[in-house]
Amino acid sequence: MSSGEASPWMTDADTDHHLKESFMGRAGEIQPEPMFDPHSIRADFPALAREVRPGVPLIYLDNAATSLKPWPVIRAVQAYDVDFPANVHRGLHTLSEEATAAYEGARGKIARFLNASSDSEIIFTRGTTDSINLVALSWGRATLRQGDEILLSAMEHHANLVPWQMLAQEKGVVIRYAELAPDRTLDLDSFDRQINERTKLVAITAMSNVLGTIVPIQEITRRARSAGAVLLVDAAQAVPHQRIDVRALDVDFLAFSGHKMCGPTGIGVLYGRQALLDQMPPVIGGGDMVTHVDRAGAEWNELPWKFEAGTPPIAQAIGLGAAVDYLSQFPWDQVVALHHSLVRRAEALLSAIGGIHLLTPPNQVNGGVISFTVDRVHPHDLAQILDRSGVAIRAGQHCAMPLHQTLGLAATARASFYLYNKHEDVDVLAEMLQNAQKVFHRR
Amino acid sequence: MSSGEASPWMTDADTDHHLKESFMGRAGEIQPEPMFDPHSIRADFPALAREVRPGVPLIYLDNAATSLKPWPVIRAVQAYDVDFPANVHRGLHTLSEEATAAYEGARGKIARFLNASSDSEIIFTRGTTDSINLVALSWGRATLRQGDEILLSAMEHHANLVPWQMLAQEKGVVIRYAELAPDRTLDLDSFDRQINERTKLVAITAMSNVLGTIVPIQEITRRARSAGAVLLVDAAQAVPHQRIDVRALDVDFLAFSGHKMCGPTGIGVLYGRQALLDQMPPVIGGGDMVTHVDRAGAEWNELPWKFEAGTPPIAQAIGLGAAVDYLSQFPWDQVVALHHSLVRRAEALLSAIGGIHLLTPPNQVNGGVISFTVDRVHPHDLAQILDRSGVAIRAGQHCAMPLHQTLGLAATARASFYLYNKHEDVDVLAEMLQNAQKVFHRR
Amino acid sequence: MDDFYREEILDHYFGSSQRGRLDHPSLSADGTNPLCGDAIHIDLAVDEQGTISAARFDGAGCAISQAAASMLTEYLEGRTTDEARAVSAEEMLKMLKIPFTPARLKCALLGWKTVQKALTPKAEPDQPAANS
Amino acid sequence: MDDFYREEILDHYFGSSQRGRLDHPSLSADGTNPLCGDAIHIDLAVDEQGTISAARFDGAGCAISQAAASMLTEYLEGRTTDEARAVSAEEMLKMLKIPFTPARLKCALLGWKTVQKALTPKAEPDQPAANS
Ligand SMILES: Cc1ncc(COP(=O)(O)O)c(C=O)c1O
Ligand SMILES: Cc1ncc(COP(=O)(O)O)c(C=O)c1O
Ligand code: FES
Ligand code: FES
Repeated sequence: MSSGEASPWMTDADTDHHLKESFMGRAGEIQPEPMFDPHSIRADFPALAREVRPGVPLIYLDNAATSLKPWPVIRAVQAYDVDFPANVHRGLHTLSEEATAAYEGARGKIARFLNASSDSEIIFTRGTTDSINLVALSWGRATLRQGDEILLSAMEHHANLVPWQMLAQEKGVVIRYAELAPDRTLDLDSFDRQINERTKLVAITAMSNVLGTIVPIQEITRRARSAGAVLLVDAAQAVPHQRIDVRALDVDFLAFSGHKMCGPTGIGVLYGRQALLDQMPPVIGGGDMVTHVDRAGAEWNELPWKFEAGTPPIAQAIGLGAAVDYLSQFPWDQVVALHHSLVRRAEALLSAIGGIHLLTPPNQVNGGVISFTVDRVHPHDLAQILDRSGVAIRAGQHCAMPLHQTLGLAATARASFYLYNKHEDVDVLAEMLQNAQKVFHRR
Repeated sequence: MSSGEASPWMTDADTDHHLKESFMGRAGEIQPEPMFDPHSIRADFPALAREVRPGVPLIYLDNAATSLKPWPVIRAVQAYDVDFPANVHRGLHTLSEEATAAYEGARGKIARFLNASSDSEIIFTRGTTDSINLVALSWGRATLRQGDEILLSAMEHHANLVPWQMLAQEKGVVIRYAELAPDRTLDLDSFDRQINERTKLVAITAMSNVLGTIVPIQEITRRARSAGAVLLVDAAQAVPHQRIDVRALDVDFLAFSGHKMCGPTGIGVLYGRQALLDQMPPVIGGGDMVTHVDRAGAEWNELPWKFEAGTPPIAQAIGLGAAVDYLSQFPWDQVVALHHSLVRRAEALLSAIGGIHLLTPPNQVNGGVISFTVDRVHPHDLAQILDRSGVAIRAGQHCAMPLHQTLGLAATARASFYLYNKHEDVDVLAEMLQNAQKVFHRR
Repeated sequence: MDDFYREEILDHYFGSSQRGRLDHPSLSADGTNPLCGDAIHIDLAVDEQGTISAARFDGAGCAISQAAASMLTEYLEGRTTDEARAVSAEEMLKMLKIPFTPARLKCALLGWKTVQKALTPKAEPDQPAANS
Repeated sequence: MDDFYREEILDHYFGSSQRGRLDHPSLSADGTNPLCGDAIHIDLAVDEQGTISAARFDGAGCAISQAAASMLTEYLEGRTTDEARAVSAEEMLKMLKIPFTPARLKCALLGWKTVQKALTPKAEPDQPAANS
């Protein structure tokens, strides 16, 4: 991200600075190293070596759906299965102790990655969806009353929408939506009009999985704080693409998935502020989340285990820890710059083609997602045609139907980048889009 | 399981026969093959090759906590991560289609393994605990009213106890417990006294994780049916150790975990009768469990996806499918007989030692678990001493505190077997227990 | 060139004479593909002998779904409702002559399912498609 | 022979003169190890100068937890409450001279934690241990 390219709402130099700090980690200490080169790490990702069909190499541009997995993560998962496939916490034998140390060690890695105050603030879940639902079913059901309000944005993923709608239905809570500005970034004025003293929760994405734009969370935090609302951030896209510092951002809850950040499927994280988590009732009951059970009832375990009933996703948590290690080795400001430059290049090439309409707001800070429509070609047909050339993109509504309704679009196509994507991938995308146009335009 | 060894409540020859059929699958067609030999498959489990510390091989007797993983399962998980690490359902590109086919293919394998009526009855969850909580939070919250009753047994795992206590607390539902007979098997007379027309749910384990005894589910089904109660079976221990046919057993819900049956952590199954699942509201909201979302609300997807919000544990479901394939290749009646004979041998050797008290009811059908206490030696000290000889057992209350209260025991030690355990493992266990006694008896 | 998007499919997609609505349809139905939200509307005019005199489709969707609906409605004109009901999913796929992946199967059969729905005697009153 | 279960530990486990309750303790507390449910009860008699004249432990648990409680209560007798409060977790572990795995750490420190609880001025009224 070159310093000239700040989003329009980042007018305040201070905010800008904070944003960069919290999103980009050690951005202050600009690294003298050579520019991060995606070519150098492609060998880490075995899927990149595969051919989609004989002679057709994979060009994977569906990273917002899930990322590819590098060898260190694959090996970490396998190490559990091969070397110490034991249950955690309750065993005194060596394998169980090794498994417990690895599982809790992964929690520690994630706590440090997010700069959480303590490991107790890191709850392992199945993924972002699970994390958000945990907040809805625990904090939400215990706290919200009829007439309370939840403020979302117009660009939320179903994962940060449906749980609140279900809760609203149960509790008589009102859901409000902050609208998009004409350039399809979040309209902070609309946000200001929707937030009020009845707003008990602001739940918002830090990066849109459709538009790719980054929401200025510190702007949101400030507003949530002055309204006295709790702030939940859907960081499913943000954590893989930015450096997140939960204390600098001052958020209450942050949810993300392992599988979008080089980790395994089946694992995710809910970061929660300890003071809130302490008060919250558990949702799922069972082993490990109790200190005492008798026929009459149970006493809850301390954090984080109060929210981790039963055998947890052990191998997957360990894999996520390995993913955090893997990602942490790179100069992250340069990775951010890479994603940004891939989107810029795609913007430039796709706009030049004609008949292609970009949804992604132009010239915004972007975490590596570009969405578009092509005249006369349905996005699903487009995805299928591209697939025959090995180019994997996604088509549809990307689990963001209300956003598509707002934009008046039935479906869109989306290319999304990650740290192993090269500029040539964008060039092939552009070429294959023209090819698809030819198929459909030939009459 | 030799045919002479039936549990005392299996007096009715017919029940006995049905039980065997449903638990043991093709038990009728007695196989002419040579007796199943655990030695022949030990090479499949890489953890068995490890040394706990230099020169000390692993003797893994903590299978009721989690089983070791065989190469075919490890490789199936890795194949996803290496070859087609894509998200499911929503993609049109090749990797996504391969992932979807593998994920839904695993569901099909499990449906056939359980003899379910349709794949729609197989919900992927994170594990047994998650599965049972899903029923409590969906069916339970929607159906149960103040004064309704839930019937459990005295030997339930916390996973089949705490969710109902939480529900009871919320709804004013009454929980009753069927007691143990003096020989520590389930007392069916007590069960009959506790069940009545207010009983809306019977939730019971099919095999105790502490006692190892197998509960005659068809006896329970018959009683639940005549009381008009729904029947949930906690099959966390039973599915790994027996062949379960959900239609022959005629259960409504059945919950189990992948990690106890050679599968990965992070995956489990809820089998549910379609007619019940159809009526049940979803618990977790998000992507994939909806067909339509707008700002006002959402419409639920069909089964099984209504209950699978967000990116599912894809690699783990595929791994569980591989585990089902792996287990299905063996003559299962012989595996059952192996587990049973390991317990018999342990019973014989441990009783001969003196100062050891067996909890496991003697001479019962047993799925491969033996629990005991040793005079003067606390179970945790015992586990630690055995660990130094590479013998992994578990000590404590095994997530069954109420059972331990009923038995008047603060903690117990447990050895649990699986299909790679050999008679020699039992011999080493007995020897090392004597060694532990020596350490503690020397004064 | 492209066995999926060959001439015939694209002709049906772009220039179908079957596209549109009937003023007074005897039967009609709406169908949605839950995977993508695409929707199809089907109108059928049936004469007293039970022959389908006109069949039209309307909606927005991928080339496969639209071409399939076009081919099917064309095929149905002049046939009886009994014959229409007897058209199997396999026959529908044969008309399209496309190698189907599971995801595209739903596209291919959207129009066919909607026709079947229109032909079902006790069809509920039509509801607007959820996401059109 | 066994560096974990050496003579000294087992002496404290089996034959501790510190085991028991005081009739009129000045301070007492209960502690539980949530991992296993084992519980320890601590009684302290403190004289007017703030010196611990007697310290006793009671409870059921593993050799490590019981030996640790025995060693600690023995050590505390004759020391002031301030000195008792100043005993660190590290010092407790040093008394035991055992290489600790994470799981056994809770065993080793159960008695120590319970003593610290007893010594905490604003200790809540004692509750019966959950699972003793
Ligand atoms: C009988 C029984 N039920 C439930 C469970 C819980 O299974 P999980 O921890 O995989 O959710 C277990 C295993 O711990 C068990 O043995
Ligand atoms: C912004 C956003 N939120 C939530 C999710 C849901 O994540 P998961 O499916 O891993 O639960 C996604 C990804 O699909 C996403 O992009
Ligand atoms: S993509 Fe919607 S019907 Fe084909
Ligand atoms: S095992 Fe309970 S305190 Fe040591």
